Amino acid sequence: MSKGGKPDSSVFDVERIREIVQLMEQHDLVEVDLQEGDDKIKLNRGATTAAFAAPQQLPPQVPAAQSPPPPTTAESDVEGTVTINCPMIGTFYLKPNPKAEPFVQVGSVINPNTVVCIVEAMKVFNEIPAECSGTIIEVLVDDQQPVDFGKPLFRVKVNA
Amino acid sequence: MSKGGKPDSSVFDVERIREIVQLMEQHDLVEVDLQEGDDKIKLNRGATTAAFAAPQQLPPQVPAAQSPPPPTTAESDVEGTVTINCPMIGTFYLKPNPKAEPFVQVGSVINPNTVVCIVEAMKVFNEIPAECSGTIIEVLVDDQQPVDFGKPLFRVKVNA
Amino acid sequence: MFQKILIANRGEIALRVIRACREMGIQSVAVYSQADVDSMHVRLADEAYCVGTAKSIDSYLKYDQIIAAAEVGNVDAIHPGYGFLAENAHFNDVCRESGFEFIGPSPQAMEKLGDKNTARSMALENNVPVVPGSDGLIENDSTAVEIAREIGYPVLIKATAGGGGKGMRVAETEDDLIPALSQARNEAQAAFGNGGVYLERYIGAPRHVEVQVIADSHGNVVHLYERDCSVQRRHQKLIEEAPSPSLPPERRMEICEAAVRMIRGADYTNAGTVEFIVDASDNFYFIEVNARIQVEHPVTEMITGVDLIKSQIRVAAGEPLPFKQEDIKCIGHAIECRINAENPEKNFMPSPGRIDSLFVPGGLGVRFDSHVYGGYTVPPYYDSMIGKLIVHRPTREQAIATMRRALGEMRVEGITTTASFHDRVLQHPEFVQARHDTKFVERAFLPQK
Amino acid sequence: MFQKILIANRGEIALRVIRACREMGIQSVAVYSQADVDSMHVRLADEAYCVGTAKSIDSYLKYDQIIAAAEVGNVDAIHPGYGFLAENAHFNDVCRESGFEFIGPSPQAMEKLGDKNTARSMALENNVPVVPGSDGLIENDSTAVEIAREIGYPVLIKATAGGGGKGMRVAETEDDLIPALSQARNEAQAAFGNGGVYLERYIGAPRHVEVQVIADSHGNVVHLYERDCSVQRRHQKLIEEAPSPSLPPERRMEICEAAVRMIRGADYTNAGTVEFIVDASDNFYFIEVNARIQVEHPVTEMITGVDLIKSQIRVAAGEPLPFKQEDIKCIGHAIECRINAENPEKNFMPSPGRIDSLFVPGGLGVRFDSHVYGGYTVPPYYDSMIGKLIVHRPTREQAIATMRRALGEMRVEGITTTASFHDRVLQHPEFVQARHDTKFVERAFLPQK
Repeated sequence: MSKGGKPDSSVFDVERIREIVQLMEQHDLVEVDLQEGDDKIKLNRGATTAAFAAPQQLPPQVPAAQSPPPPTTAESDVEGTVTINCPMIGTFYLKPNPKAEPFVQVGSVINPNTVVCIVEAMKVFNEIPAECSGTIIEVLVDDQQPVDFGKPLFRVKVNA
Repeated sequence: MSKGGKPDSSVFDVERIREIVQLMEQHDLVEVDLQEGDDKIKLNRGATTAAFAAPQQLPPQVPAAQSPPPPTTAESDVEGTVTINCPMIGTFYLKPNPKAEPFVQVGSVINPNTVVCIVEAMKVFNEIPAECSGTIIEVLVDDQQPVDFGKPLFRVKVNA
Repeated sequence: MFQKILIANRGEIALRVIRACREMGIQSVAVYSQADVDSMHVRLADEAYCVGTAKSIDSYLKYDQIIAAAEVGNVDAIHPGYGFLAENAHFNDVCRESGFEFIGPSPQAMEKLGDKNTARSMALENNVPVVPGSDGLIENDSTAVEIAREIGYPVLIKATAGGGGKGMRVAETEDDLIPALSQARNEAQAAFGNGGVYLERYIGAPRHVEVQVIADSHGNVVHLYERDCSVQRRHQKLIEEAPSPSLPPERRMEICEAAVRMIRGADYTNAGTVEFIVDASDNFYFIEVNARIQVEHPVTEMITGVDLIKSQIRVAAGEPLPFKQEDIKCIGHAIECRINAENPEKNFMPSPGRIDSLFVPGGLGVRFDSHVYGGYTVPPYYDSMIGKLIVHRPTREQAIATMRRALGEMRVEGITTTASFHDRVLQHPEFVQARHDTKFVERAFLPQK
Repeated sequence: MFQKILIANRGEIALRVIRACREMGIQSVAVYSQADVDSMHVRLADEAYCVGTAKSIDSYLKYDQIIAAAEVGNVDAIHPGYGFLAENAHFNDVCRESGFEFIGPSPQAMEKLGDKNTARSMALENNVPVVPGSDGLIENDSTAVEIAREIGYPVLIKATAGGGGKGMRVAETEDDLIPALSQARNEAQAAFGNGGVYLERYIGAPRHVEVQVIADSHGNVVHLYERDCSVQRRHQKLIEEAPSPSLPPERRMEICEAAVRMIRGADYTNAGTVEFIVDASDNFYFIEVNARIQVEHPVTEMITGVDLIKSQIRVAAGEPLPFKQEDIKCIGHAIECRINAENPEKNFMPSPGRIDSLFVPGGLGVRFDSHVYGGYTVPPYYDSMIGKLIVHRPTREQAIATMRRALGEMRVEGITTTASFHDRVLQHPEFVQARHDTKFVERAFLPQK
């Protein structure tokens, strides 16, 4: 689509500038600064406003004002996968003890009763069951990190 | 459309600058800084503000940040019509005196010099000219009401 | 001093505590339910942990999750705010057992004062006037008749475990006594699992006056004058003010001193409120001690200049109070209106939802304690208070004028609030002339059944 | 008392006056430019009239339109706020000629004090210390050399018609004097059409201390203590506080009494500020009188409890001041930060635009005077101040802590503000220890050229 990339065209080529500007607008860029030897194209756009609305939003995997306790697993934004979410606040342990193997790792096949990790709270080591069947495709929290209620711990590709 | 891309044109080519400026305006660019060897075009748009002033505030018939006194008439939101807007704050009089006929009424044909009403302010009776040609189709303010700057007074079907 | 405090609460009081922490250089840890993820207390705290789903019972009332958050956050102390677990002696105890200071009185003091009969006995021991009544529970109907004669009719029958008007009956004459007694017992048994009732003289339309007290662990007990909270609807306070606009000066000193005796006698530390009712002849009677910070504490802060939350934190950390009784001056007059997301036109039906746009009142003498902002959604799960509008001016008359002005300029678009109702109350002659009592709102504003 | 007042201003000061009117039961009339149609002062006033297009010169500075609005609105008096027409003696006169009370001093007092030489002479007459300098304009170069020797170097050359640093030069030695003199003259001639200059001792890094005074038409003149406004950038005040954190008590009484003498000597009524510079040895020198209410008046309101705008209105209506000097107590410490829509990272470039979301700081000791709200667009046509954040606490240390907390919790999304810059200033040791002067901000924060 773009013809602006032609190395022989002038930096003053308005058509190319127009294309860059359209790109900036579509993708809400504030600044483009290109330099090649002595050639330079620098463009700044004023309103950065679109960027502000987004941050407050909820993590997509946790429904907003859910009042019944949510399932430990929840639908994920990645198709065909779910996340196993933390049912309590505490410290996340991937292994039953420091020298042991992790309960699960990427590629582990799990069923609802598979213990996937431990969450320690108030000196109690709570074994967390998967509550779903499938294959672990991502571990979302580092070992021994604090986790709180609803925190996604693992991403699971569910059995079809 | 663009002729500005010609690599041989001077950086002083006003036509190209105009095109870039139009781009800046359309896409709310604040800065364009182009350099090629010793050639340089750098354009800054004063305020990112032009974009801000316009949106919600102004009544649609009055152009945004016009600093010279605006025309008394302005385009209306009803197609083919304009409104005659009040150029000052004061009291609106439809008639030169209580027993006289109104200056104009619905159906009156007016030209730019036709006096359409009086606005009294600080004991001065200011005759307000139509500043447009056409036919009065609506009187928007009752006699002897207070009016302020920019207040639409009459709707006029303009001559085609 | 503490390095880090967890706030086991939400809404404006969570913000209030976070603000005090920030000003003291203490780190703050918020806990929140999933419904409160966009809440201001979550954003303003240094750390925040989700402790459960929306319903309080699954989050803000879950001891174990809150203690776990305190462990993960590695805090030194827990501030309970008001409501939720604030007056739960067991939670208080669990905090301390788990190694966290509880910012409030000891569980023992909390428990003793939480029982109405014990509290009443303690008041009597400390020469604090109580409403004339039975010393303890009514054993049987014939004792009831005897005691009621001594007290004088009308008499009030009250459940020992009660609250919110449940298990309460008025007997106007001796004929009413026995039936009312059995109704009250049955209701109390059903509501609280405890049918114990007692008798006291019924004071029909009292004023509600309470005294703010704070005590440290070094034996210092200081009162910060009284508040009048007589503007109530169904026992819910709507408007509070300090000082009382109707108490004569000598009574004022007496009631404040009685409150100090009560707190001292209970071996109570930290902030507490001693509640009294005051009859038409300005006699005052002890009702109960609120063993927590109260919603209406800001009016006291305004007239005394004392930051009550910081004082609570200092006292809990073992510091002595930084002021003596004689340092506490009462300057000007303060009023608080509780702004609730409720529709006063529809019997105060809750009106949760999104606040599309907000204009916060400002200017001289105006304080707004609130967790809401334009774009915030008031969740339906918790109490409906969205903010406390507080004014402080040299005189009550000026304070009323400033409050009416502030209420008028507040804009809360998207939901309905009680602001307009407050404005009606503030211009009512009974309120303006300070002739109102706790039945005033019902009498003057609520449709009679 | 007035029934209706027109406010010839916009922004927060328009709101401030509307608030005072509302609390006094006075109707308010707003005027606005087309750019301000969505402004809060338009919404909160009882009536509002559009007086022209966006640029001040076409609206807020248009006498005839403002007087016409006063006629249409049928008001009794006009409050000019600050800026715009506030210190325009001619407008003041036109208001009165048109039958409207001008809420401020007489045009005569305004005019006299507006001329620097006259003001200086009046100060000398009233035994108010001035910076040693030439008595009046410099006639020729040889007189200049003589006078400069008397005053002592370094000397400052100042345009009589000047302002904002234009027509101002410092001569460090006699060699610099003649060239500096001619530069200053040329600059003044070009900028103000008046090349008159005078000489005075140059005080390099003074503090800026000003005294709030109010006088009624019955001969009562009362000061409300002083403010320190030494935190300035390019002569623009950024942070103001009351009382001065560095003036010794005896000097404090002297400066306040000097201010009262000045105002009394000028036959001045209504609120006015007497500005002084204070050198490193705490000597103070009269600079000028600001014949209007000032941006920073709230810090004085906080420490004294006096509503200055209401006092202005009462005095303008011919009432005597409701307080005497001995009634004015200074309680606690107040600080104000001017929140500007400017980018401190980009040399304080204005940052007008839409405020997408706003969280207004609240809680104990915090006042926010502002006309903005979430969804409001800050127009580019006027000054960039979007609000004044004011705190009042028992001590300066606590006030600083509360201000830093409040700045931290303020959220103004969509535009850039100076809040973060204020926070840097507030934690700087020079400010914390109150060792700062009017060059402090340049020295400590601005890139040296």
